[in-house]
Amino acid sequence: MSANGKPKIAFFDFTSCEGCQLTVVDSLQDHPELLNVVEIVQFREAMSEKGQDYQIAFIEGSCTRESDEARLKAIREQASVVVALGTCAHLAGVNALKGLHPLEEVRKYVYGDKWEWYETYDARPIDAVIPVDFAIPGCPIDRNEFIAVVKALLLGKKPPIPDYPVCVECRLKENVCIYTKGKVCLGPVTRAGCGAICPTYGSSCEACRGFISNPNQDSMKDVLAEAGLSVDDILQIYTMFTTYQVREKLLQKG
Amino acid sequence: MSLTILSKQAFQDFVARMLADYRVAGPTPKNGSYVFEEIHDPSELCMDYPTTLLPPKKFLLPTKEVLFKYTRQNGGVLQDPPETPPTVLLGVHTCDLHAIQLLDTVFSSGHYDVHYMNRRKKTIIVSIECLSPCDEHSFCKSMGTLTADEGYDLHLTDLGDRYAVDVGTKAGEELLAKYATVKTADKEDIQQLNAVISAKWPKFPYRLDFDVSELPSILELNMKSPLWQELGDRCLACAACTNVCPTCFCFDVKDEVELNLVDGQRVRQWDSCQLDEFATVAGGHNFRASRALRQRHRFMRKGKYILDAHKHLGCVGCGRCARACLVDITPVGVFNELYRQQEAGS
Amino acid sequence: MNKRIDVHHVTRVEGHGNIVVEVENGELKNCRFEVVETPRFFEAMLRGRPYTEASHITSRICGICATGHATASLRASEKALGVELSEQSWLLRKLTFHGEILDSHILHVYMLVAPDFLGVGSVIPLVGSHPEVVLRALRMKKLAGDLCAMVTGRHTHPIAMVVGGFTHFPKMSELEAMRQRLIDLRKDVEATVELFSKLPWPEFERDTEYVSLSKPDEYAFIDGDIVTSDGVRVPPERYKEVTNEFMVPHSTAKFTRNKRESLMVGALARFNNNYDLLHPKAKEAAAALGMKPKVTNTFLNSAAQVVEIVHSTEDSIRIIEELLNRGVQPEEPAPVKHMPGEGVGVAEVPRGLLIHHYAIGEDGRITAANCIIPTNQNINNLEHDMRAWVPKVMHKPEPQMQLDLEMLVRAYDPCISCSVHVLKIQS
Amino acid sequence: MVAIASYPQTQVYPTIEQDIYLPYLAEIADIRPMTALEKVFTIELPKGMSLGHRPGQFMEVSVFGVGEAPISISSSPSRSNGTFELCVRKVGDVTTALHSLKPGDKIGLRGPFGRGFPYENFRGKDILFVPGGLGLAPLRSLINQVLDERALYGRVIILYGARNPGELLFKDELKAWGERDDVELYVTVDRGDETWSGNVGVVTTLFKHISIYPRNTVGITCGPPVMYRFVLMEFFGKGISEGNIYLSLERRMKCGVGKCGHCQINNIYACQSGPVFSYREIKGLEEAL
Ligand SMILES: Cc1cc2nc3c(=O)[nH]c(=O)nc-3n(C[C@H](O)[C@H](O)[C@H](O)COP(=O)(O)OP(=O)(O)OC[C@H]3O[C@@H](n4cnc5c(N)ncnc54)[C@H](O)[C@@H]3O)c2cc1C
Ligand code: SF4
Ligand code: SF4
Ligand code: SF4
Repeated sequence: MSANGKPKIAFFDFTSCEGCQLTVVDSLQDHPELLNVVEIVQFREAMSEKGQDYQIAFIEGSCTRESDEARLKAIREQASVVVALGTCAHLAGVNALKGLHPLEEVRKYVYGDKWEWYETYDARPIDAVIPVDFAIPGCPIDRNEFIAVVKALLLGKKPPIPDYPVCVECRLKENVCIYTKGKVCLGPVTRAGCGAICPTYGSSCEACRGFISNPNQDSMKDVLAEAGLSVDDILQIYTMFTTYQVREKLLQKG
Repeated sequence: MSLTILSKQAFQDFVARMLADYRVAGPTPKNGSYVFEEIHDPSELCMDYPTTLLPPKKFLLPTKEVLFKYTRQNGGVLQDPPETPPTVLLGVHTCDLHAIQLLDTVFSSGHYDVHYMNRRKKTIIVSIECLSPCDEHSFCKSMGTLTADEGYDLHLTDLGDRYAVDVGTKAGEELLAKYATVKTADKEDIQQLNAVISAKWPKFPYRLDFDVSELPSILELNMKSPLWQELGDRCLACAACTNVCPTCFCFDVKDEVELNLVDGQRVRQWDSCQLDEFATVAGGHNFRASRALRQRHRFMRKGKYILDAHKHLGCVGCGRCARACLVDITPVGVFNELYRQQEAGS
Repeated sequence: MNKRIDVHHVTRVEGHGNIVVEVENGELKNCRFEVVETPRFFEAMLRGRPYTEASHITSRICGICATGHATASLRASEKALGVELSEQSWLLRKLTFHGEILDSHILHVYMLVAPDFLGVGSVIPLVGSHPEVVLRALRMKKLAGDLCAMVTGRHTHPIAMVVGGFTHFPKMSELEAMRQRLIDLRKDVEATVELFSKLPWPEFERDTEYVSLSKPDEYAFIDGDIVTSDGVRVPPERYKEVTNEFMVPHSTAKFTRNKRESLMVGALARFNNNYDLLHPKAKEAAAALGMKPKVTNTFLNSAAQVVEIVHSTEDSIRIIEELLNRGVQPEEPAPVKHMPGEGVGVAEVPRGLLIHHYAIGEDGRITAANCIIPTNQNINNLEHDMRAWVPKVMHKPEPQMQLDLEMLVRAYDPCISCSVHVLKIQS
Repeated sequence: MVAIASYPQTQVYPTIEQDIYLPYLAEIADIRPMTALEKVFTIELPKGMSLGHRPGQFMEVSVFGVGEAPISISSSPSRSNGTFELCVRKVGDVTTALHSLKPGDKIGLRGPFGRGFPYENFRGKDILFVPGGLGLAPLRSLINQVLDERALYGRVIILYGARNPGELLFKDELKAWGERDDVELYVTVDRGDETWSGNVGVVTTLFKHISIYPRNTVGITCGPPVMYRFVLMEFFGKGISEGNIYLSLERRMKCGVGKCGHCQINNIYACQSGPVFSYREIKGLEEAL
C-alpha cells in the first residue's frame, strides 16, 4: 500500500504488441477515477517514473527467450498478486504460431545468416515460467473486463472471468449465428467475456480468449467437419490463438 | 365483446399515436432475421414475420436488470431500481403469448416477484394470429399454442388490407378507444375472418407423433433412457437453447460495484441450466456434472417439471431452440424418439 | 568531459529500446539506439496461413497501429488477388484509418510528448496539475477509438475489415451521431493547436531524405506511389528500391537507407511531401505552428502530427457526410478474381510508410511474406540525428542531456514492437 | 411421486408488493472464531423484529459489493430473542468477506427461507442426529431446540464426525452435551492427531456404538453430499423407516425463493420445499442424492 492507502500496481510487457496495455490506457477514458483507487507505479509504455514497491503486477506478453525468465521471477518475488494480461501472457497467443515450424528454420527465414544474433525460443505463457494468480483473457483484453478485475481484486473477490462459451453472450446480443451464414465459428468452445464482439461485427470467433474449462471438442470437431472443413482446416483454425493450448492437450493425451 | 376492424393504415396511425405515451416494441428486421425492439416509427415494424431471435420475454424479464442499488458506506442504504415505462408489445405470436402466461404464473405465485410483475402490469400485449408456420422447426400445433383465447389485451388477425381485432381486456379496449380509429366488423369481415382462420389450420402440421397430454408421462418413464447420454455426447453446452427459449426463467444474481468501491447495484441476469457451473457448490461438487444430466433436466423441465409446479407446459413449440442448436438437438426429435423407445419397449 | 548515457528501455515509447551515448574528452565516441524488443517472427508465422487470416495475425504486430497493419495487409491480399473495392468500402476504409491516425497522434502528442515540455515524467501527474489538458486528451482519444469501433468493432485489432470489404456496417444514426461529435471535437482540436503552438520546440535542423506515399488528388494514407523529397517516385511494387534493408548487431530491427546515409518517414515526411493536399484548416494550423515545407527540425514531427489531427478530423467529417448522403448499404465483400497471386499493400500509418508484401498460393495460403515497418526505416535516421544532436547538448548536466536525447527519440514516435516484427524479403 | 408437505411457514414478506430481493439491514453483535475456517456470527435484528424461524431454515446473507449466500440459522428458536447465530465457513467471495467483518458492521439479510424441521412431530420420539462437518451448523439449531424442551422427547443421540480434531465445531457445546446424562454423544474424526484420544474413522463407524428402537426413532443427517448415502445405509440398517429419516440438502442457491432455478432437484426447489426433506419425499427423485 502507498501512504494514501491505495494499492500500488505495475505493468510489465514481454513479447507482445502492447495492445493490451493500450487497452488499459483506453479504459482510463471511461474510468479516469481508476487513478483514485490505485496508484500506478510502473507503466513503461505511458510513464517514466519507476516504482519498485508494487503489490499487483499486470504482465503483458509471452515469454519467448530464456533471458526474460529472470525478470519474470523478480516480478513474482515482489508482487503479491500477478495477473496475466491478455492472450500473449495467458496462453502464448499468436506468438506461439512460430512453433508450428522448426525453430531454426524460422530464425533463418527472418534473419538469414544473422539468425544466431537474436535469442528466441518457443513462445510460452507466463504461467509456464512463474505462478500466475489470475488471467485476463483476450487479444486484446476487454476494457470493461479489465476494470471489473481491478474492482474484484480491490474488494478481495475472485475476478469475474466467465467459464461459459462465447455463444451465451452472442445469443443474448441477438446476433444471427455465423453458422447460418455458412461460415464457422469457435464460439461454442471459447471462453466468453468479450461480449461476443467478433460475431457481433460479422466475423467468426477465433478463440482468442482460449477454451472454457470443459469444452466438448469432439462434438465441435464434428460440427466443423459437417460445415465442410478438412482436418487440416480444423487444425488451422484451432491454432490461430490457441496453438500452445492445443499442443498442451495433445501432449497430455500422449 | 364485439369484433373490431382496423385498416392497415389505421394501424399505422394507431402505433404512431401510442408512441407519444408508450414505449412501443415489436418485431423489426435485423441482418436477415427479426428481433423484438423498441421502435420510434411505425415503419420500423414488420408484423408479418416468421419468428424472432429472442422471445418478447426480454421486455418482461430483461437479460440483465438492476434489483436495487446500494452504497457500502453506513452498511448500505438501499434504493429502488429505475422504473420501467408503460410499454406496448406489438405482434406477439401466440406461442410466445402462452409462454408469457407461464411466466406470469411463475412470478406471481409463491413469493411474488415485484420486478417482473411491475413490468408486466405496465405492459399491454397486442398479439397476432399466425397464418402460416414460421418454418419446419415450429410445432405449435402439437403443443396447443397455435392460437390463444386469453393472455392478450388485443389480438390481431391479418385480413389482407386490414386487421380483425379481438379485444381481450379492458386495458386493450381503452388503448383502442384512445389511439385507434376503428370500425365495427360487418358480415363480410366476419366471413373473411372465418375463411382465413379455417384456411390456416391445415397449413400447420402436427409434428409430435403422440398427443401432447402424454408428454409428461413419456418423460417420467424415460428418466433412464440411453438417449440422454447420446444427447450429452453431442451437446456443446453452449446454452443457445435455453437462452432463446421463451419459457426459461432461471437467473443468476450478482453484485456490481462502481470504481469508487462504495456505490453499487445488485443485478440479475439470465442463466442457463446447461452451463457447467449452474449447479456447482462450494467444494466443487456439481449436482448435474454431465451434459447428459443437464440435457435431461432441460427436457424434463420443458415437458414435465414446470407443468408439475406451475400448471403450464414449459415448451410452447416455437422452435427457437431447434433453430439455434448447432448439433440438431430438437424437442420434436427428442420427444418423438422417447415415444418411439417407449412404444418399442412396451 | 566524460559522459555515458545509457537509457535502458526508453519510456513512453511503444516497445523496448535503449539509448547508448558515450562522450570521451568532449568527443562523441559512441552513439547507438538499440532495439532490444524480443523478435516475433511474424513473417515466418504467416507462411501456411490462409490469406483471410493475414490481417488478423499482422494486426497483432502492433496494438497502436493495428488498423494500419490490417489495412496494409488487406491491400496486399487485394492487390495479389485482383480484388476491387467498392466506393463504399473505400470510404469506410479511409474513415476508420483517420480514426487510427487521430487515436495514435493524440496518444503520442498528449501522453508521450507533452509531459516532457511540462516537466513531468508522465501524463499521470498532469491529472493534478493540468486536468483540463488530460481530460481533453482522453476525450479526443475516446472519440477516435469510438470512430474506429463504429466501423470495425474496435480500434485495437479491428474485426469487421476483410479482404474485399466489410462484414459490418455502421447505422445511419451512428454516423449522424459521430458527425456531430466530430464537429464538437473542433473546439478541442483548436485548443490542441494552440497548446502545441506555444511549446518551446528545441532548435535543431538536419535535412534528410523524406519518404512517403503520394497520390495526385488526396493527402495519401492508403495506396499511392512511394516518393521522396530527393525526387524519387516509384510504384509500391518497387518499394525495395527505396527501402534497402540491412541489419546491425545492436538491433533486432532492420535498418533502411536510400539516396543518403539515412531517410525519414512519418508525419513530417508526409507534411513535407504532400503539404498542398492538406485540408485548408490543417494548413492554417501549420501556419499557427510556424510550419511551412520543407521543415527539417525532427522535433517538429510531433507538430506535423498536430497538423494531421486537424486534417483527419476535417476529412472524417467530409467522409461521413458523403456516407450520409449516399446511404450505407450492407454489401458482400468484393470477389477474389484470381489465385494464386502476389501483391504489395502500402499505407501511411501514424509513424510512416508501411509495406506488406505477400505471395499467395493456389490454395489461398500465404507462401511468402515481407513487411517493412516505419520505425525500422527511421532508426537509422534517428542515429544520425543523435550524432548531430549530442554535440549541442553534451555540455548540459547528465539528466538534462538524457532528457534531451529521450525527447529526440520520442519525436519519432517510435513503435519498437512493430519494428522487430520484420518480415524478410524472400526474393 | 410423493407430495411435499408444507409445514407452518414463517411469513416474512407479508404484503405482496414487498420486494423479495431487497435485504434488510442487521448488525453483527459478536463474532466468535471456531476453527481455522469457521466463525460464528451473532446477528442483532432491527429493533422490534423477531426472526420467528424454525430449525433448519436459512438466511440469504448479503455483503454489499460482494454478493449474497445462503447460510443456515445455527441458533435455535428457543434461544433467539432479537439475535440469532450463523456459523460460516470461509470458502469463497461472500464467506471471505463475512470473515473480514467486525462487530458493529452491518450485513444484509433476507429470510428466513425454506422449510425447517417438523420438530413438533418428533415429540415423544428418540432422535438420532448425524451431522458431518459443517452439517452441525443447521442441526445445532434443532439440537438446542430439543434440549430446551428436553422433557418432550425421548432419547437424544448425536453422532458427529469431522475431518480432523481442528475442524470440530462448537467444541464448548459438544463438551456440555457430552456431560449431560440425557444426551448420548459420540464424536469421531477422519484423521486424528496427537491431541486426539477419541474415535478415528468416518462418522458411519460410530453407528456400531449405539442400539436403538427403530420404530420410535427419527434419524436426522446433514453434511457434505458424499456423506448422505452412507449415513442412509446405516439408518436403514438400524431399521429406521423412510418417513422417519430427515436430511438437510445443500444446493446452489441464488434467490432463495423458488425462482432462479439453481437449487432445483428434479421437479422441486430445494429452497422452497427443502432444504429439509424426509427421505420418503425425495427417494423418488433421481437427482436428490
Ligand atoms: C440451504 C443452505 C444452507 C447453507 N448453510 C451454510 C452454513 O450454515 N454455513 C456455511 O458456511 N455455508 C452454508 N451453506 C453453503 C454456502 O451457502 C456456500 O458455501 C456459499 O454460498 C459460498 O458463497 P461464497 O460467495 O463465499 O462462495 P463463492 O465465491 O460464490 O463460491 C465458492 C464456491 O461455491 C459455489 N457456490 C456459489 N454459490 C453457491 C451457493 N449459493 N450455494 C452453494 N455453493 C455455491 C461456487 O460454485 C464455488 O465453487 C449453505 C448452503 C445452502 C444451500
Ligand atoms: S494479447 Fe493480443 S492485444 Fe494483447 S499484447 Fe498480445 S497480441 Fe497484443
Ligand atoms: S456466431 Fe458463434 S458465438 Fe455466436 S452463437 Fe453462433 S457459434 Fe456461437
Ligand atoms: S469473439 Fe472470440 S475471437 Fe472475438 S474477441 Fe471474443 S473470444 Fe476473441
